[in-house]
Amino acid sequence: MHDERFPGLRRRGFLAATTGAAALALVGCGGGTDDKAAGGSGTPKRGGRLRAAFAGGGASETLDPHLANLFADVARAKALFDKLADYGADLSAEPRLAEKWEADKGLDRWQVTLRQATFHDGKPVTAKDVLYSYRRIADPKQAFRAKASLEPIDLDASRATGERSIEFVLKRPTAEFPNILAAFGAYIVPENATEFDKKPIGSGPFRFVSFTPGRSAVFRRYDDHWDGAPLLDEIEFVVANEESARVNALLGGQVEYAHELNPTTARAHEGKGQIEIVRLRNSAMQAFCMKTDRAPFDDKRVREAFFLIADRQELVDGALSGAGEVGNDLFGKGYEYYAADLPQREQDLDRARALLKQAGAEKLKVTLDTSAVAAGFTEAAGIFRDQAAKAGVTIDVKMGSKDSYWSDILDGGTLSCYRSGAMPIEAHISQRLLTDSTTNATKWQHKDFDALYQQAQATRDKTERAAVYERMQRRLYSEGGFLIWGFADWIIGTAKTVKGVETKAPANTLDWARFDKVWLA
Amino acid sequence: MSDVTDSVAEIRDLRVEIDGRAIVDGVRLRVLPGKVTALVGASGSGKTTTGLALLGEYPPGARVTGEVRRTAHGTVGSDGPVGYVPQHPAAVLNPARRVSALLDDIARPQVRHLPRAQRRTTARALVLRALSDAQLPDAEALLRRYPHQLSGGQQQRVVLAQALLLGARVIVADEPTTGQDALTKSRVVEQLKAVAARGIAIVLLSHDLDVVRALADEVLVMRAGRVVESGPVERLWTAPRHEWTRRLLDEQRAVPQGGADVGSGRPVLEVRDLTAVHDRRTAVLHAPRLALHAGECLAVVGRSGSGKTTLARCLAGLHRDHDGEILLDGAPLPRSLRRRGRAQLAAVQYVFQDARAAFDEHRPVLHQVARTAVRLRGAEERAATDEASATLHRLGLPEALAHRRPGELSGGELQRAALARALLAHPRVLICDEVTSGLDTVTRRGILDVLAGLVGEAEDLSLVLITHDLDTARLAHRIAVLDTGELVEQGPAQRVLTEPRHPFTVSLMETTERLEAGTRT
Amino acid sequence: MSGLRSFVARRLLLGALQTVAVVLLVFALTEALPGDAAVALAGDQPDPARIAAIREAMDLDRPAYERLAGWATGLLHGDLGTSLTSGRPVAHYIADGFGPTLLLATLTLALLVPIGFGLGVLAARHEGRLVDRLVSSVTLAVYAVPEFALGVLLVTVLAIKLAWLPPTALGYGTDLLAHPAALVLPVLVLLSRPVCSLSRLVRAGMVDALASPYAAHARRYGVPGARVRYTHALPNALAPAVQQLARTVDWLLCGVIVVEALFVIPGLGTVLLNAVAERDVPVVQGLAVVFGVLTVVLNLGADLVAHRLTPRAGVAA
Amino acid sequence: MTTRRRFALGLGVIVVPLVLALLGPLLTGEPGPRATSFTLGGGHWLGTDFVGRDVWQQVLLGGRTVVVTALAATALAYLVAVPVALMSALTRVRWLEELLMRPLDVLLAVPSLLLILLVASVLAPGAVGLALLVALVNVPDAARIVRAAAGEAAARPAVEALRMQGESRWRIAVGYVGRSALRTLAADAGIRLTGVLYLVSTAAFLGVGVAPDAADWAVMVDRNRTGLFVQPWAVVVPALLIVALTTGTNLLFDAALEKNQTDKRGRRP
Repeated sequence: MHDERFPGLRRRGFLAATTGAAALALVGCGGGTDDKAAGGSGTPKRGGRLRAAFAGGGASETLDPHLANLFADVARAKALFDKLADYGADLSAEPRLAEKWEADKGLDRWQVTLRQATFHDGKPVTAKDVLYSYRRIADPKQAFRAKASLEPIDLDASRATGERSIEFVLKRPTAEFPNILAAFGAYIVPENATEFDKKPIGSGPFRFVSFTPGRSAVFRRYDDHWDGAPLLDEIEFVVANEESARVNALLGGQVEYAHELNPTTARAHEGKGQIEIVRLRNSAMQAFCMKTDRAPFDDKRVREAFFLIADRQELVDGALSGAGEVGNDLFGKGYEYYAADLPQREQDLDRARALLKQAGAEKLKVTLDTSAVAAGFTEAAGIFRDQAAKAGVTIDVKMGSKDSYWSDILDGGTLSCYRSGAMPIEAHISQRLLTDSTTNATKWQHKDFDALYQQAQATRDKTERAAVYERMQRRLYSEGGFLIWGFADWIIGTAKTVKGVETKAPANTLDWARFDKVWLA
Repeated sequence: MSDVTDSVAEIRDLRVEIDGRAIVDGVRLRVLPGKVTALVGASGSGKTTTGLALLGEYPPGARVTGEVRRTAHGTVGSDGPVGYVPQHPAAVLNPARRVSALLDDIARPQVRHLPRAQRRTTARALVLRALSDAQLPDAEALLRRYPHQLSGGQQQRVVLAQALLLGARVIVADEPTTGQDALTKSRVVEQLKAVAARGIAIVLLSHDLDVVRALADEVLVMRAGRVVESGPVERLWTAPRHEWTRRLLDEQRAVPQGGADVGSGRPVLEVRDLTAVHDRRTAVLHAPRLALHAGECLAVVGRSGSGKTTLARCLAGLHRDHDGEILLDGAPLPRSLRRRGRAQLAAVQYVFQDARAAFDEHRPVLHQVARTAVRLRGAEERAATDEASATLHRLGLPEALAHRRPGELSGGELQRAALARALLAHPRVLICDEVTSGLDTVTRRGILDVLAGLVGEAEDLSLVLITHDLDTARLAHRIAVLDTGELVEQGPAQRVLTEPRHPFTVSLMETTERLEAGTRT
Repeated sequence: MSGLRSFVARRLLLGALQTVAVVLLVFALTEALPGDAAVALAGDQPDPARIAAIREAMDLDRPAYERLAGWATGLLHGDLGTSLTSGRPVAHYIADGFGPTLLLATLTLALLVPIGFGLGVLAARHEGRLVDRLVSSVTLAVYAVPEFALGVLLVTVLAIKLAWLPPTALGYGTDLLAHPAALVLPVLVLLSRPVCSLSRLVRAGMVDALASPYAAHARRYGVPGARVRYTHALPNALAPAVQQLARTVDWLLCGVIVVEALFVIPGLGTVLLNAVAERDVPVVQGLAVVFGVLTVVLNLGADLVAHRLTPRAGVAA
Repeated sequence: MTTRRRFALGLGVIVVPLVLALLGPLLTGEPGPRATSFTLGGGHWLGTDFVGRDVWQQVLLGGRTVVVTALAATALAYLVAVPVALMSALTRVRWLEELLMRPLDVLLAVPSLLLILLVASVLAPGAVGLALLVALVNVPDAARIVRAAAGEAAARPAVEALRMQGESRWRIAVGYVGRSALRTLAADAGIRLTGVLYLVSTAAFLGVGVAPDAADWAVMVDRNRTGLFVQPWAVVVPALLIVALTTGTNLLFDAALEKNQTDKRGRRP
């Protein structure tokens, strides 16, 4: 019998981030090893064609930037289109097509001025294009990913106040409004554009040449880009879902850039001189998600016991193959507003046992949902099972379907593996930790916590706002539902000739998968 | 002409040993052009080994001493081709190739000297001539057929044509008439005679003494690998010197005659308006009325394909597709074996032509024979085994052999066991389908004796003998003659044998007599 | 011949029924899968409102039988439907994936037949001797090696270490023929197991055929050895090999996903894999139809060839 | 002589994986602390695997599931295929035969890729699910082969003779036809077991099968292959064991069949 098997389906890189998607690599964090891949050596040179391999979405792929769902989609969208803002190196929103923004007193009306930029067909980018793009995303009949992010904007009330100026009217005060402009998928397309696969027109650094879904996309330098023309003549995105295929293609000189490599691959080739390995630190938060609204995790002593069961270093070494840092049960290590002075939590099995005893949950049995949906999930589940056994907790690891995993664990189960890409801490809270959050996987629903969030959004002063965020994080640290045990590196491989690859930008930020500043030596 | 140049092949002091046991020992043989040399003997007497030695072929692992010389067209030294017509011509015809395939290959070397353009047509002409020499009409169409589309006679003639095409000066014919009816036999005899008339030497290996008498010039009688007597056929027949030769000839001549006509009273088995079909369409047999009385022996005679086996299988319940009625003691028998009760099964028993195929090769014969008593008469395992043992002994099968598996018994021994198996049912009617065809004279004699004994000793046992062989039919009280599915004649054996009425019976009788008389034209 | 024709007609009818059964089975199974296209598309952002909106946009809120009926009606008009995820016609998906698949299958087959038969005949000819033992052991060992392991090994040695061949076909997606070097490794991996099973089958058949009376008869009458082997014995060893070959072709056309993934060849297997992951039911269904028809046709072809080779065996539907 | 040597060779090849598989779990103690994944040394003489466990210990633990699952799947496939094949070979009722064999034809026409993909997603992963799935894929083919062998035996006069003797269908089917098909079955079983082992060992790709971090040779090969360049032993050792197991099985079956055949040939006069 002939056999037809396939390499697991762990091939598609869903953007691990939910909406927002960019994260700031903490400046100064991360070892010096990163620097050598950076654009330091030599003077930038123009010309050449760079081939970049990504995991992709097969024949269903599209160039519609608002439908961007996978890393490959975003990388392509980023080359063809621009957003008003994007996440910079410090994870605050950085102006892109927007030249500046300014809020009124109440933080619910924002004036945005566009810079002078043109689409690939030579037409200028105008306020009308921006409003068209946002309205398209928010279309109630459609289900674009960025719709939820744009929810605070009252698009009917917002209007163009000039050729290049817009007034956004918000439904409530939003101090972090620029984050919305940088939202994942909030790309600006020309007014009335609906068809993107034939000959898409954007304002990005590259212009369209050809596109075969699931295979390749070729773009050429756009000389009139507002941020300066790219150094490369051409960029080709090719799709290879198997990690080994991307590595092999890179080693064999068939591509110059391979996105999303395994830690072991990185270890095998780091410093061997054949290829360069770029580690983007703090790119993916790794966690176990406890449902705080049901037994046994409705008892905060049980949650704390679980915090204490985890040997985080063992999880990082085992599940991430050492490519990452330990977490402290808080999202966004190194990002703006991160509560860095809370003490690092260590494994304490005695205390964990005592807490469980107090809670009357001594011979506790829990089912841990996992799936091959993301790298390290099944490994982490196995390791945590063994760790919990030492504290007298029996964990039954249950493998779920990877295609429906996220939907399955949103409301079902009690304990599950979880991960998230980089996004501002504010976005993490608003999407996952408020009573009306759409993806509240820990079922963290507390009116007082919601109120703190509203307070932060209404606080104009940054320091004061930071203090509110810290209060919220302290609460989560002591009794939250996310057991955040680590932050994984995002690993990219490049040929030795590739220069100018940013090494400090976590996945999903502006400088990640950005090719207009890259050049070939 | 001296003797030496005259012979086309010669064997001197041939000894063939396998595992130290001589299967042919000290055989001398001279084959003269245009003459028929017959090797006669029971199975295992070494005829075939000797015959194949002329072809230069020996059984695997054999040690051969002595000399085999073949002469090509009178020149001493170089080996001339020898043709071979095996007992089952179908076995040497390639089932996956058309008839023409091997013939063309044989002709090819003979046209090699010709210019390329002429080769094909010349070769084809040679092939056609060989076929017509072998008395095969419509050769062109025949060449396009597959072996299984030919009749047995055609297959034999095709094999003969191959030998003729080869230019064989000697043809070894191995049991060419075994299992054939009288008409076919006489045709084969004519054919071989015609071949001999062309100056080709024929080595006939046969246990059919009628055919030997009709064909042979010289006869060698073999027993246990040695030639016990040889000489011209007439001398051998009239004045056999060796005791074994006499015994062979006696077995042939002495035909036990059935008892007086017992057919009276109510028939045991009665057939009314029987029409049997094959494949639900083709009618192959029509028997308006046929009756079998208690203690009577009925022979059903016909050529192969006349429908006699179908008749027997209808009676036994092995051929379901028929109309009309079969009555046992006036009560209709179900058509299918499955529907017949134990008593009905036991009442009508059937003995197969191919005894080897009718036994389970994995279990000892005794055990299989005993099962009949266990299943059909509810006998105890123990008693059944004893009875089986006794019956086998009575039929001439020693105890020691009975404990062996079928693979270790000879065809004749197995046929005795098959009879015993059927008899253990204590049947009212025993149907014997060609039970002696394919057996050598001595063995056949033994089986016929057993049958004759059965008719005599058991009052209520009726016998149906299906046969193409009038010799066997002589055992019977009554004879029914079948031709192409029609019951053409039936009556007391004496009357049918002496004054046949139907023309077909007449011709059948005549050929048989002609063969027996050994008339030579 | 009319018997043969009615046999073919019956088999085709049966094949149509088989295909229908396959499609129904596949539909039932896809319905039984956890999650649907909407959930799959939502990915790690399973906002219930968004899933509901996607579901409505994809018409997934209609009952299953209505969707099946709609799709089947389209099929009767030769329309395989449109993809849920991209809205592009399913026929395009299949046409795009079929090219590389067909190319790989053709190349593999073109090499498989001579190598498989050659090795089989060679081993049979030297039955029991060193050559036979060597061929048999090597084919046995290779047969036991999983494809991905072999693929990884070949890539590591031939492409990465020795740099003789390109490690993948990445970026050649649309035009594989222009880069023949990229096809060497995939074809090698595809060949490995079929060659083993085929040559073992051929060997077994040839051993029997060479020992048969008709082969002896041909030799007896002076037909040269090679001719006996190839024109007289081989046709008899062919029937089981042809059946095996049909199954191999079926496999080559319907799912060589390991090789496709390993070497980045965007064939039908990849299309299927993605469609199942995305719960893109029309695409899965369309592929099921194509695969079902291919299987039926190939089996029918194999049976006809086998019938031609073993004319004794009656035609059995 | 050569047959005996081949037998010995097969035995020699198979004995290492078999002993490891069956006795391995008894030879190993409690799992030690985890180290960093894919490292060599530090008391791990075959290094560590993808989650930092000792590879040697995993090898000792990991054979049983592979062997048991493969054997169970093969047995299960025949458990379904043989009765169906025997019934359809012996029945004279045309529609019953069709009823028995046609559904298998349908199964045969479902591309196994599709079947595995879908069933793998529907079934809860686990050793039982894997055995079931692998058995399901194997049933139609096994049934066809057994059917062909049994059909040949069922057409022999011996079956009619047994019927004439009033033997029960059961005894005819099992005692004779089944017995006659045994040789074909044995030959097929050798090949099928290789195929099943191969399937089981590659099913790890699908995420069917045993838990993704289970101690299981097959899973080890797949999951550790990312570390092939860093720590090859975690892949090479279990892979070699699997190859040895399948090759050994086949050598044994080949030798056994050959012996059987020569026995038979020798016995015939």
